[in-house]
Amino acid sequence: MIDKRCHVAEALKDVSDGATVMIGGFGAVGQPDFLIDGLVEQGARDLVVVANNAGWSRETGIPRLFDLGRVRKIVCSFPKNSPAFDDLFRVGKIELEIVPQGTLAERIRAAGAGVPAFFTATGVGTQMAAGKEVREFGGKTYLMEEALHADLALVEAWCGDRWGNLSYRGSGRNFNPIMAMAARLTVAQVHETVDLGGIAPDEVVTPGLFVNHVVDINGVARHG
Amino acid sequence: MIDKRCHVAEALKDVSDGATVMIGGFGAVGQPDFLIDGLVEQGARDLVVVANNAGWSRETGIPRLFDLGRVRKIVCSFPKNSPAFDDLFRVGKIELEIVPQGTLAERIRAAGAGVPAFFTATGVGTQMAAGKEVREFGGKTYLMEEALHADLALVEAWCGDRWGNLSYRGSGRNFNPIMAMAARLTVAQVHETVDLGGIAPDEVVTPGLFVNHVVDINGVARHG
Amino acid sequence: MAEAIPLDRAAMAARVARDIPEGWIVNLGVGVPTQVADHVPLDRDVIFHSENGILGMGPAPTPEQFDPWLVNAGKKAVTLKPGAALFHHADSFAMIRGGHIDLCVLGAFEVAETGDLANWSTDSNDKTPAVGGAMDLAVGAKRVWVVMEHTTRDGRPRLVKTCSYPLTALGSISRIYTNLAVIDVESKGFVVREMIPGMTREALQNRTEAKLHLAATTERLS
Amino acid sequence: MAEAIPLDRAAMAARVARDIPEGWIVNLGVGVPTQVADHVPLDRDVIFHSENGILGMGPAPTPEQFDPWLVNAGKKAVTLKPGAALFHHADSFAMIRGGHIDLCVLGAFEVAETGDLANWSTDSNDKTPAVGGAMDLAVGAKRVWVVMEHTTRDGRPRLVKTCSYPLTALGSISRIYTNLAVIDVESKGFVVREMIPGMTREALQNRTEAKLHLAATTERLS
Repeated sequence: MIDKRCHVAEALKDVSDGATVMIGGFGAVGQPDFLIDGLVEQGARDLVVVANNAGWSRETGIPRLFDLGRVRKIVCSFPKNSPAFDDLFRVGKIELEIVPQGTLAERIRAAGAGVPAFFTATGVGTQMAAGKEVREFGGKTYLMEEALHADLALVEAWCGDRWGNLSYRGSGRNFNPIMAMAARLTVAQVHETVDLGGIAPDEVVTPGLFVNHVVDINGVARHG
Repeated sequence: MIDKRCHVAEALKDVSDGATVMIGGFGAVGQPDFLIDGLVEQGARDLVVVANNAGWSRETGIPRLFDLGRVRKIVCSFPKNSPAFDDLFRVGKIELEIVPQGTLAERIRAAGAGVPAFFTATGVGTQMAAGKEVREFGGKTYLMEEALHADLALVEAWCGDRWGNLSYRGSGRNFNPIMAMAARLTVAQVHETVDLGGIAPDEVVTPGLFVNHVVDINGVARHG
Repeated sequence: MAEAIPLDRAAMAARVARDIPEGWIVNLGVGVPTQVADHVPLDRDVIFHSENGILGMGPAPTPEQFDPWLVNAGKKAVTLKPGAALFHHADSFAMIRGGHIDLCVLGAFEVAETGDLANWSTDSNDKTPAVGGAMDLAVGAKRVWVVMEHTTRDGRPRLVKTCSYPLTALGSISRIYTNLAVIDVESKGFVVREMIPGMTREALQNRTEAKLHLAATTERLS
Repeated sequence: MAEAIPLDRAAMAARVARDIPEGWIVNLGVGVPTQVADHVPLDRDVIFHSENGILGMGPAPTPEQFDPWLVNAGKKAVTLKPGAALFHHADSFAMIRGGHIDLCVLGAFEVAETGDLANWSTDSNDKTPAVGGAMDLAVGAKRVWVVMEHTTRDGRPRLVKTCSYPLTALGSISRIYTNLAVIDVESKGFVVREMIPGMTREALQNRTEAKLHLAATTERLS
């Protein structure tokens, strides 16, 4: 029987130092803070974090990884409102790669979809074009952007089942479904575990083949 | 009040001769035959059809366009089991551009997503690579493929509302949601029209901004 | 003539809202642009897009409506209108980059007479650089309008010949709403459509670095 | 020794099914590959993908279960298992191209000892060319197996040095199941893992264009 439900420690046991870790969420919504706390426990260091924001509240989530000195670099579109990040960045203790939000999303999706590179008009004529191939299609100028892969994706969903199917709540999808596609190992935290079929076929947003482990943050003890 | 519901003749009145027309469906499922009949009535000629198959049953749909001599070219992954197409193709009366199914889907999605070109491993070392740019990423070889745009997309959905939101049934999504994104004018035939909110926000597959007109094939008279 | 009274932010947002017709899909940047939604009449069907995956966004929630799992691009709680749809970031930016958004309204530091936009970084070292979705919106939306103060706090013009701050996008702005005027960006440069009562062409030009052209008729901005 | 009896198609499909472990995501091509699903035990959790937008496909429907709006890639009616998911073609081929499918089983005209596959066109002019999803599946799945007759109807080998028909993909096939043998494609070429009872290496080589290598132990194929 396929059963992807497991405890957070089991889900994260093989994460290596130096891993590239995608972390879902936009603002405070859809952040897999339970899994990030698990990553703190697990102990991996020298991480490259890929996330839209550089964390939200200081006590948990990405800022906690920053404060513990676990992050070497962040790839990010909007690292504002994160004092933990600012503290490190101002003293040169963390590397920052700024990526326009849509380019970040498409680079992640491309990695999941087996597309190694694509062209976009975003960033043409700006600092973001530095070092990038520029090319015309139909008389308009575009930049070439490459796929962004990860070793690990930590995502937050609302419901999950033992095949790894996921559904989301509200604006909680954001980067989560595409990050789930782009990593070698995808771990999802869910608020509720349902039986197979509990998410209707039309309502599955992330099909289970993208997900390796499902961690129920309320009912971890439920499965056995 | 935004109200995209209309009669098929109104929806298609501006289609020009020579238009590129995307037509959804995979096998017999998700084919917008009612709209194709409308296009037959409308009279546009010299069309370029983009569709996965070259039609299914002869009496209706794409084969009817073939039999009436309306189609100059078809861009397609699998033009088998279509006697109407075969009859024209064998005597050189229709042009065929064969595209691998996944490349076809991604080229259509790229057009809708503002990506003018992307790289794929599909077709490397085959006839499909003829004339295409070949390039290595991470030691693996890829082809560059360009976005495939259309003047008109005819799609079939199950439910639609006045904003143009669509949901689908069974395997009826197939090419329909991505074609809806890729055309300058998108017309959807639906089996049922619902009030705004009748398709829950989590269950909208094609958000209304991709759709120009919604034609209810059962209850056309319902709106007014 | 009485002294010209600049519009306040609410009036600027209201002025932008007047130009948004029924049926448009609209994305509003953070700050004054977000306030534009409050000035679109309830009976005018305008559909608001938020880049974090919402189409059909409604106003801020009442306490009863509040859902912590539903925020806009500014991370503020919002509601959904009937007919709303939810989707992920790649689909959301496919809408933006693919030209499916009729209008984006952004704030700016500077706009050049060529339509170049600078709105993401002042390049000073004491701030964390952050671009968000501005570059994608600026190149992807069918039209991009800017709403901003006509000058900086210390009186430096924001409508310039060439942007001094790092660019967000080239030639993307077609209209600018300031607290003093409404200005179109055309091939010849800035064209003044409206000015606040009491403002003169000369006084406006004094607050503007690039040359201003007057439209055939310049309306009163209010 | 009794004359070697080739496997029939059901036996070939059953043999492939034995090698599919629990937990794999599997895409089956039309023809014999489709039959593989019928031979996977019901208590073995294998998840079938169909490129037209289904994950978790079940068997053909009973008359009561029949839904005309639910077909597989071969356009045949199917069912959904609990846990199934539906999606569109771009998402479906993202799964394929992105390496998320553990196994694809395809039919073939020819396989070369380098793993090259020819399965979409015999290049004769009396047939309409049609490629479908074969090229995407052949390059995208984590592993691609072929199930086919060992020779053509007129006895011509299908396991060749170099494909004579138009290629589907380069070097993509790792294992071949024929009616006579199971053969791995390794860096040295074809390696015979199993042969049907009564088949000899010499007789099999006579039906094969490229050189056959024997594995350390060659098992009996049944």
